[in-house]
Amino acid sequence: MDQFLQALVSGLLLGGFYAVMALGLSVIWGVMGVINLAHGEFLMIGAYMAWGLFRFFGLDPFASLLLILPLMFLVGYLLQIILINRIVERPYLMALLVTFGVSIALANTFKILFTSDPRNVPVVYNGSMQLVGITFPIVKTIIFFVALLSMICLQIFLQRSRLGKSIRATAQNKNAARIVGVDINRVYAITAGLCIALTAAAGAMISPTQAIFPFMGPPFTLKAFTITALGGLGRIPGALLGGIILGITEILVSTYVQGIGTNLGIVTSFALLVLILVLRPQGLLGGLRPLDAEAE
Amino acid sequence: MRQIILLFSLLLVASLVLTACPGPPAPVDAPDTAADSARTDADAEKIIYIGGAVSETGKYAREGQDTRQGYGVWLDWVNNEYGGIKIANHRYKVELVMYDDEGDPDTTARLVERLINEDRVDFLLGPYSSTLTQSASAIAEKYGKIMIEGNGAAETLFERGFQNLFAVLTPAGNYTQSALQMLAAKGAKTVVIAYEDTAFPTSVAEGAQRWAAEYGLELLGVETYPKDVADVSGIISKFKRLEADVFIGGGHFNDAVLFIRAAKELDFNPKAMVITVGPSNPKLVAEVGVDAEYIIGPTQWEASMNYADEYFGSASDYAARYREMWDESPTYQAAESTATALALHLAIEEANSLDTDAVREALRNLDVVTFYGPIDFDETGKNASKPMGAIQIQGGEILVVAPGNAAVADLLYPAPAWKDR
Amino acid sequence: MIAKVRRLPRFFGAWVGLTLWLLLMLLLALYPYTGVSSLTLFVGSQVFVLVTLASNWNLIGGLTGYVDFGHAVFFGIGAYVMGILVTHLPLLISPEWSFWQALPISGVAAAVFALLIGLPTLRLKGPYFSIAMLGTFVVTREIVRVLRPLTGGGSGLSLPPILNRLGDYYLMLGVMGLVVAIIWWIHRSEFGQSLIAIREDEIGAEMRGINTTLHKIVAFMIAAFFTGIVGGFWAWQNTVIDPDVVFIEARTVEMVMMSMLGGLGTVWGPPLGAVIIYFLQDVVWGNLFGVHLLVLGVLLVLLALFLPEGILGALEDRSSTSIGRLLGRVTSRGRN
Amino acid sequence: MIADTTEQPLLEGRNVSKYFGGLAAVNNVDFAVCPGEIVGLVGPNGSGKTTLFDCLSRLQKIDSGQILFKGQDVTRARPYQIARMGLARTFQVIRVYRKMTVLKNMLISHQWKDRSILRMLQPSHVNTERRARELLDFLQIAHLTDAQAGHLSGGQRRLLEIGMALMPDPDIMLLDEATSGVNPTLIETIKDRLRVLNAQGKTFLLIEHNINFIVDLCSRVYVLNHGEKLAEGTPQEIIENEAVIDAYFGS
Repeated sequence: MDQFLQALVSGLLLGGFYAVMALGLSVIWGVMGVINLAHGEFLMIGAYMAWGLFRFFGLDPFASLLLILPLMFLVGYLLQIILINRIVERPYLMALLVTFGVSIALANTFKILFTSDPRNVPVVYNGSMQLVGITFPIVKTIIFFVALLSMICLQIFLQRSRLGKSIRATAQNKNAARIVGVDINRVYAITAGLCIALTAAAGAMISPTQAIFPFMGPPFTLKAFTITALGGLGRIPGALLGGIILGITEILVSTYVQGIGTNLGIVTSFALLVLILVLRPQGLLGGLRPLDAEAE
Repeated sequence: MRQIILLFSLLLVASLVLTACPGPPAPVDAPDTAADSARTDADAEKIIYIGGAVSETGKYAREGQDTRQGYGVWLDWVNNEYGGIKIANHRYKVELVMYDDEGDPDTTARLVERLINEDRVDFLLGPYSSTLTQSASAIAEKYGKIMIEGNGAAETLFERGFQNLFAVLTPAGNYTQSALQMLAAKGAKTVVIAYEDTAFPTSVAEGAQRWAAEYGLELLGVETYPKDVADVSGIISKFKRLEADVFIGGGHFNDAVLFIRAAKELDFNPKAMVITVGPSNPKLVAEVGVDAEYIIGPTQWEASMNYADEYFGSASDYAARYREMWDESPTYQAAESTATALALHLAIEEANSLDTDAVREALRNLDVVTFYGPIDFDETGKNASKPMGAIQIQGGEILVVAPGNAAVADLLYPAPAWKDR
Repeated sequence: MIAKVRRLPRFFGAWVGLTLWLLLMLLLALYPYTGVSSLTLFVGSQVFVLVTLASNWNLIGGLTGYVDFGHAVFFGIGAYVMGILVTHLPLLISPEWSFWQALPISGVAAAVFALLIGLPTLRLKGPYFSIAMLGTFVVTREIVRVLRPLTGGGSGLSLPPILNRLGDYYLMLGVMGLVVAIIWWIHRSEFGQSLIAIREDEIGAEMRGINTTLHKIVAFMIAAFFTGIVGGFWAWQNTVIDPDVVFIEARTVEMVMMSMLGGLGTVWGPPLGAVIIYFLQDVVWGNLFGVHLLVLGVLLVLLALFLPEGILGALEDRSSTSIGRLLGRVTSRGRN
Repeated sequence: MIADTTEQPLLEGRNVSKYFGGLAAVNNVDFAVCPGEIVGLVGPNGSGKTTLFDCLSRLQKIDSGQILFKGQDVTRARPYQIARMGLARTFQVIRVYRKMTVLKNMLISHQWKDRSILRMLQPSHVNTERRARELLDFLQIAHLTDAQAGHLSGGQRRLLEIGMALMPDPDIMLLDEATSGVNPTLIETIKDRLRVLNAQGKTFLLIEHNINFIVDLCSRVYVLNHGEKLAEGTPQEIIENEAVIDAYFGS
């Protein structure tokens, strides 16, 4: 029972991070219809930035978010204008290939710049607290709450602000949004900026808990995909739910399957993904965008 | 009409590739064209050609560079200092033909094929990594060329009945032997093992289970994890419940960092943490700082070991020579590469001939102690006589604690709990 | 302005492609008699492997339009079936199978796997299929890793090192010749045209009487069968397999790249793309130490942006790409 | 030609309902089309006409009710099966194979009934090609035979789609807004061709907004509004029906 509670708590903490990690992919997908296969690479960039700031300026990774967010917003904004705009209304294969090419190019650029040696951000408060017999790792708990906070901020932004409303309008019906005077390209660029900044922030957040290396991205991309399939496109509560489901499933499997549990963690996530796609192509909560009126 | 043009262009490109393929990729260290032209009057010039495909790029680029530099130390020494390999009162200069295998088994296979059939080398040196050695050795075996290697430790390499594969390094199964022996002597009773599920760590872990049983340690749990794992806290929290004395884990350098971090985070306090890859690398201390204290790790070789030979002197002499040549400290990958070439050298002189069968026989009978440690191949080609060293990180230094005759410090056991440090 | 597509003379024209292909096969079959080294033979067989893989991927990704991001899974299945059959199979009376017995089984196993996987995944559309196949690929790799008693887990399997470069050359030449000829045939048959119809408009195709499920599954199984054969052959040639050398994403990327470069959905494009990429890899990327993957990524982006129809596609329909338009403008100006 | 009511209907729907979420797109609709008829299906935008077509051609599952084609229950059939039984349709959003030539578009829409595997593995038969060329000629787009379908104008694509639907020689054709986006001359062509085909014994079910088209061609008309059958009768009756006028122009 004790072990079970512990697994639930660990899964919950992991899930909060997963949610904020997946949000960037899910929102870009929802608003522009582009599946960003380079998603994990932006997370990797964020992690490297946190590492650099920590290593050379002694900046705490959570404090460095204040620097990383605006910088990566700019990167995303420019990237949208230069590259992604060219593929938004093209066949999906082009978008997949372009973002995949970007992912390979980014990972290898970082390998050339920083070698493939893993980097670490050894923060001093790495440790744990005991609370009613359950271990709370300090860093992961902080990550959970920072993730929660950023999701609440984003939710408020999307629901309340004028810009947020334009973004939601564009996601629902591009043409209608255009007719009522929304500048689609600007909305796209801001969305891309926000998503990429958020993803990089997620990377910065986990930098104290795992090694940073150029090829760390793809597993995150795939997990983000699973979470999106679970929670629906561009929905923040959905992403939170999907993240927590994935986090708890992973931890439960690795806790209760003897010997090969950690190995199966990844399998579980992908098996979950394939199952959802096959059994409910519209996503678990029905949020995935149908590509075509479904035959049969 | 269009189809005709297309097919002809296809035909053209295909034939172009097929005719061009003996050309690229260009050799990296020594031009093979020179080797080929020199070949005709080789007897007059007395040159031994030795070839190898070692990663310069790709995922093993870093370790491949160490391997190359290790071979380079021997090459420089044998040609410029030793005066060439002695065979029947003649001195043979050595020419090393090296290619970049890009870390890809297909490329490795092609390059080894090329070394044997186009460059007609006399002997082959191994690539870096067990996986590539697997591919390369099968081709060497097919053509009956001797391949001697120092960078493929997986036991499966030696289970294939190859006659021409020799390895100077301690096989993976023995990695944890001396550490476990010493820990058992210090009173450890139980052990848990976690390893990455790829060829080399699997061999290490299977060996660890064997040696644990041998020294009377009870095995409480075994866990595997995938390559490039991001989080091992699941494994650590499971092990925490088992309260074992000794934790053995590892696969990649990265995993060492993850294990130490997760252990501290979850307050997992084994009396000794043995991590198979990482502790002997100074980078680990740089990465995790004081948390690396008390960590134990196996090592093939350290410059502080007290082995010596008449060629390179002591281990520290070798390290000095290496530093002078390459401007950095030798890793054990570099040392074992030098030792690999040295073993081949000694066997050729012993056989007093370049004949493959004679050299193979000489390699089988070889029994020497080098700066790298004893070399004595068993019938499968493994170096059975070399014990694995064990180091412990003490005060930020990597100190050899086992085996006894090479040790420079005492093993600290048990390690204090995280909160008491 | 309607672009006219030139019609080939019906009977003669239709067979020119195959005739030339068979001629090329004949030339390549005679090539070893000119006294080439075993290295050349080995390189030859590697090129043939790439051509076969690219053509196979093209059948499902190019003709049918189902962009398979996990096609290397069939390569892996083929390799592992070969490995398991020739190393240990205590279940059967004959403890070890010969290469020739195991090779077809590799293909069949991959095809059966394609059937099982395709039934659910081929119902998915567009990127969902791509991602589901990527997931299948990763899951299969981990399952192979976990099935230690059968697959040797992470340490993999060692096959008997019996290498025969000349034999390999002819075997792969044969497989390549067969596969490309089959694709050529499929392309001109009603079956192949139905596949293209599915790519262009699946609902329309279904509504006009095409049993889309059956068509997709059959195409998928054919592509998987030959990919499995190639995987089995590769395992034998490499003599060692483990999950990390067999199931690598790069192999799928290569297949996609080669098909894209040559021209998706064309018969001769993928072989052309495969030859070009192999050539590039050796000559150009081999000299760009360490940055060749970066170059690959950038190339992929440029290809998708500026040459989405591939070389042959751009030649065929100049108006579809910016490069093609440029070419068209230059040539038309030359004419004026 | 007015339907003989005693005759068995060619295509029949009984209590057909289809819901999207809680919304009834088609609600309890009964209808029948008898051999040789031209039946119109009209209604304001969003009244469920296309959904009903999708249900009939089995692209959408129906939530309740029954569909019969040639007296057989095809409620659970796959679209290709019902197509092979002799039902062909066109789409509101034109579905042609854009990267194939007009001729190949036609060739691949051939007769599927009793087709052997061996036939499938061969290139299109000369007879198929002859029929395709005849039909292109009949529809007056023979000059576009070798053009890529994606390069045609909207009206030309409509004609091509009708041609593709005609290729297998179906018993009934469901045309979804065959005149939208088509210039008046082409509309006359289409109208003319449909009359000829009807005279040859083909049955039609049309969705149309062009009232003249309906009045000129149809023998009977169904009116749908909010997914329910509002009225049924001859075109003249429908035009004069108060409820229909209300539905169209709002109350």
